[in-house]
Amino acid sequence: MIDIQLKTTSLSIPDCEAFVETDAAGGAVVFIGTVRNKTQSKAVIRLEFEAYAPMAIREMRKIAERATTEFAVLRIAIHHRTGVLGIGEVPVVIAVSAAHRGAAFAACQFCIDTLKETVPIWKREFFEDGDTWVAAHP
Amino acid sequence: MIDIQLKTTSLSIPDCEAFVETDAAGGAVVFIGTVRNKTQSKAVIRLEFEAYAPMAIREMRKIAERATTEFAVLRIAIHHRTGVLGIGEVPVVIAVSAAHRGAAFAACQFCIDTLKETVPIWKREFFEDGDTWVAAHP
Amino acid sequence: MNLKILTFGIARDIVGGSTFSFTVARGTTVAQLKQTLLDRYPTFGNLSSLLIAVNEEYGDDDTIIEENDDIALIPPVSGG
Amino acid sequence: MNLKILTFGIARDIVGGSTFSFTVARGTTVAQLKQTLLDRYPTFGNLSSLLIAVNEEYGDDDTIIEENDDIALIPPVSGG
Repeated sequence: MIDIQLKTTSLSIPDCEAFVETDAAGGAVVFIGTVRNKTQSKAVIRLEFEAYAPMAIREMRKIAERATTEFAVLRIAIHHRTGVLGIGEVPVVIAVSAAHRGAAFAACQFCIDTLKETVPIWKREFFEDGDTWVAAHP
Repeated sequence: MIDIQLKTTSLSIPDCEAFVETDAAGGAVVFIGTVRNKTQSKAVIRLEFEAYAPMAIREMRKIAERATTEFAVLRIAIHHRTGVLGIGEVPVVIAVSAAHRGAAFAACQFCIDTLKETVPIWKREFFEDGDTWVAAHP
Repeated sequence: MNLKILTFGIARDIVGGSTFSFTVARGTTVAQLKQTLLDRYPTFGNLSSLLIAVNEEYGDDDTIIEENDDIALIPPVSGG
Repeated sequence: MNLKILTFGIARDIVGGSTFSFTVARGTTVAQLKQTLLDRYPTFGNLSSLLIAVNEEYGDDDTIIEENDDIALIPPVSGG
């Protein structure tokens, strides 16, 4: 079972955890992304995330489906947020349950690694003296 | 910063997540152990955990300290519960925050793997027709 | 044929709008569209990558673009 | 000297109590204590492992046990 959400409001970590709960699970692994206060030692004030929403949802679903095929997992929730986020706020939550913890760790890491590579979402970092689209340039 | 708790009452996943929150973190990885409804295809009714409490706390702290030394992590919370737990209940929560997610994943997995090897806590599984101390015999 | 192209992130800044119209010959492939865009907006050449989405899927170089396809410019993604 | 030994899990079931008294010679090491316990309770030999904790730390085989040390029998652990 897969739950994909792209939201403009705060993500609920407990909702993701509740979705992956099942009696067959021996455990769940949850990744909680948070906005860090600096990038390469430069102070960050806030971030802005934008998404190509329909495609972002499709790509997140593909990742969860691939993780379900490749790892022995039970349920996966991937929630991503867009809009302006301050330091400490949560742009992404990924929860994965499995009968055995090794699969849950591997699948959760696969999901976040792949999300960062393929999902059409863009992050703009704002500093005291300007802003930049993350990863845009070599 | 390290938070170790051995409790006889329900664990709070949000408490563990809140403990590891810090502005320097780019993310947190949380492992939530849950009581599975079966073991090697045999239906489990409930589990009972007991601990050599003072030593269990020392050993959990050692694991967290070693993880802090070996991985670039910021904060670690390890909470373990004892007593009777039903299916779906949570015997253990481990939360780890880090500037970079790879370290958080590696450290969280290290903590749960090592906890299962070294911390003096014992799990008794109850079935319809009897019970067994997990891992006691080869 | 006339395409209406969506832009995101730095691609929107380069083009100067979240959508723009672009005329290409029938039978144009994704690779040809990308080259035409690079000729028109040389700044795209400075990006780490530029992909073209066709109907909400990443297009292959030889994907042929049809009229009314949903086309979007995908500069390097940075979600998570 | 007389030791008061804590037991847990299956070790408690084998000994039949959560503590028991056990008399050993002064200078007894962890390895010697373990052997003496195996002689007295042969069922310990069926376990995957049996470790001895001395003052809330795992004792090495050659750790010498002192009077008043906190001694505990640690059968295979299964937390988490």
